[in-house]
Amino acid sequence: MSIPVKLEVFEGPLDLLLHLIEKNKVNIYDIPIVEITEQYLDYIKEMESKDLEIMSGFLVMAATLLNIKSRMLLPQEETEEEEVVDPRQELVDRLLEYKMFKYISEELKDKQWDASKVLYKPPTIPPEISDYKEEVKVEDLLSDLTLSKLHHIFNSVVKKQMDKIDPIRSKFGKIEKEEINLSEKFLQIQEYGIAHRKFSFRNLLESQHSRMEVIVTFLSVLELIKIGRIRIEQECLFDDIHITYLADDIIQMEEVGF
Amino acid sequence: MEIKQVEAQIEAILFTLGEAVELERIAGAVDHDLETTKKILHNMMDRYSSEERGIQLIELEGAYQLCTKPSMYETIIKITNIPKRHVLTDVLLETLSIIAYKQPITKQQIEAIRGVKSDHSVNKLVEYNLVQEVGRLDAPGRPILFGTTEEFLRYFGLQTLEDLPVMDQEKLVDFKQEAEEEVQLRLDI
Amino acid sequence: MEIKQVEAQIEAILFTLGEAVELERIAGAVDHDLETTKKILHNMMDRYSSEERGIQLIELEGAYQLCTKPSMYETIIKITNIPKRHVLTDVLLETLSIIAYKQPITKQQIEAIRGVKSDHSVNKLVEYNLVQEVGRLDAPGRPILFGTTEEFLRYFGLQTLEDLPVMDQEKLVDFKQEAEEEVQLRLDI
Repeated sequence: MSIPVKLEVFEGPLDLLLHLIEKNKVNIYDIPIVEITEQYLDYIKEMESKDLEIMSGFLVMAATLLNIKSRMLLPQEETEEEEVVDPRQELVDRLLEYKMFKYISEELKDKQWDASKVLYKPPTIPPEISDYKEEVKVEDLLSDLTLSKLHHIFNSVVKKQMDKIDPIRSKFGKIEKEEINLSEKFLQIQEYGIAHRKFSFRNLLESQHSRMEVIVTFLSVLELIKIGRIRIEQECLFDDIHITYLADDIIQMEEVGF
Repeated sequence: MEIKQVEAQIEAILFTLGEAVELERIAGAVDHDLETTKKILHNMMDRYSSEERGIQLIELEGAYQLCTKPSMYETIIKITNIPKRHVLTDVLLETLSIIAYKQPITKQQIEAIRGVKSDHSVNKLVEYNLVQEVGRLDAPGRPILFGTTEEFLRYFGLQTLEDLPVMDQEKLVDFKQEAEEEVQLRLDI
Repeated sequence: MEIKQVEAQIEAILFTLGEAVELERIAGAVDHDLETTKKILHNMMDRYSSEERGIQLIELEGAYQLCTKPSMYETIIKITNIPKRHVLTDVLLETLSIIAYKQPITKQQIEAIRGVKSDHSVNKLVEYNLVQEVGRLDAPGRPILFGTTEEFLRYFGLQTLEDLPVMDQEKLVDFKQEAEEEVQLRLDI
């Protein structure tokens, strides 16, 4: 299939498709899908459009044609009751609708020409009349509004709003950013250690306010064990852990490279 | 060309231009000499005035113009004063109901409920004197708070805002449940 | 009051206002019921068109307006410059005809029919006052619904939307036949 040197400009993918069908002089209901698809792809290749949006529209149509083509190549599945639908049917419907509007717009174009010969006169209202500004009376404005109607309107607004809320997701808690300072916690535990000397690990964790704090506290305890500032004892598995603070001073986190 | 046809042309010219048009220009357009054109114009003037017409043809120092007859003045005042029927559109009603029940409320809060920009509606309601500014919210930007007017209360024969029909809690619970059931239904599928 | 007098009043009103005036407003100004006023208006319309007048009375969806007769165009352009109308490209005409027939319609629905993005066309049509927003669809995002304006009717010389060229099933059958004949033609060669 040879491509004309000068490509015509098409409104969109449907326009191009219509052109191809008309050029091949075939019935719209009986599109030779294989041929048309090939010609269609050839055109797109020649278009070299830089506009992604325009191009994508044409590509979607090409994909649709290929899809129909492949469906037509596959053997039809036999069904007992269902009528076998021609894969081209949807495309045909769209094309016919599009063709119809092309026809109508041609008709409108003619009408536009006739109508342009009719001329109108600008308003010539004396200023003292046109300056008069009518007052809007509340009585007229609200003439058929009753309290119960207003109430009903509000109810439906609220209902509409409720419908918009996803009750499942809206039950999820909010994710809040917690500011837990690791070095502060590190110092706090040591201060607590100097003050109490021996204390319960369980109590220490339980006095924390959030999961994040518990984690930071646990990390700090591990670090203090590692640098030998505390000693821990546990008598049985799952028992509470007893912590003994060994040092007499407090060390900054930066000093231990924690 | 027939005289009638020329008269029609002159009428169309004067109608379109609206202003006074010099005899020379008219004559040129209808392709007749000044004498003939003037005669036609004067014939037209007579006819406009004798017939029961609302417009007349007047001469102003060699120029001609169409205008209404003085006797029509009363009617014209009447038409320009006949109020176009103002009605509250659904959008305005929706906004009004929100303001009535949630007042004092800011534009932003109204928009949050309606899901669309509401400047126009609120402004119209203020213009109609159904809604007014009632203060400012103590928040960044100090947004205006809106509420209903006395006019609004008077119209509905309400003493205070508390007399508005209540949106009961039960109803709210119902709405919530409905919404939840709908979602559940979708999830089950 | 005599009918002739009412006709004079209506003529004066329409002449002064220039624009299309709703039947209700006219009836209110001349103090007659809608039925009677409408009858008088239609009588006037007949008379304007049959006599050799340069102006005519047209109806636009229940509103009435005076304008020149198309046959006067040649004469009028001799005397005055008529502002050029916007040239509607084929793309705009295509979009406009979809809106005219499918109104109210959203941009997305227009795009589904045309197969291409239509923002630009719709915006241009709104700018030309041929198309306007007529509401919002009660669907997610509350998309804007578009419809045609009164100017649209004037622009195409239509009285009502019902005067739009019809595109019925018959026409579709014609199209089909045309196509078939074309195929036949080729086979014959």
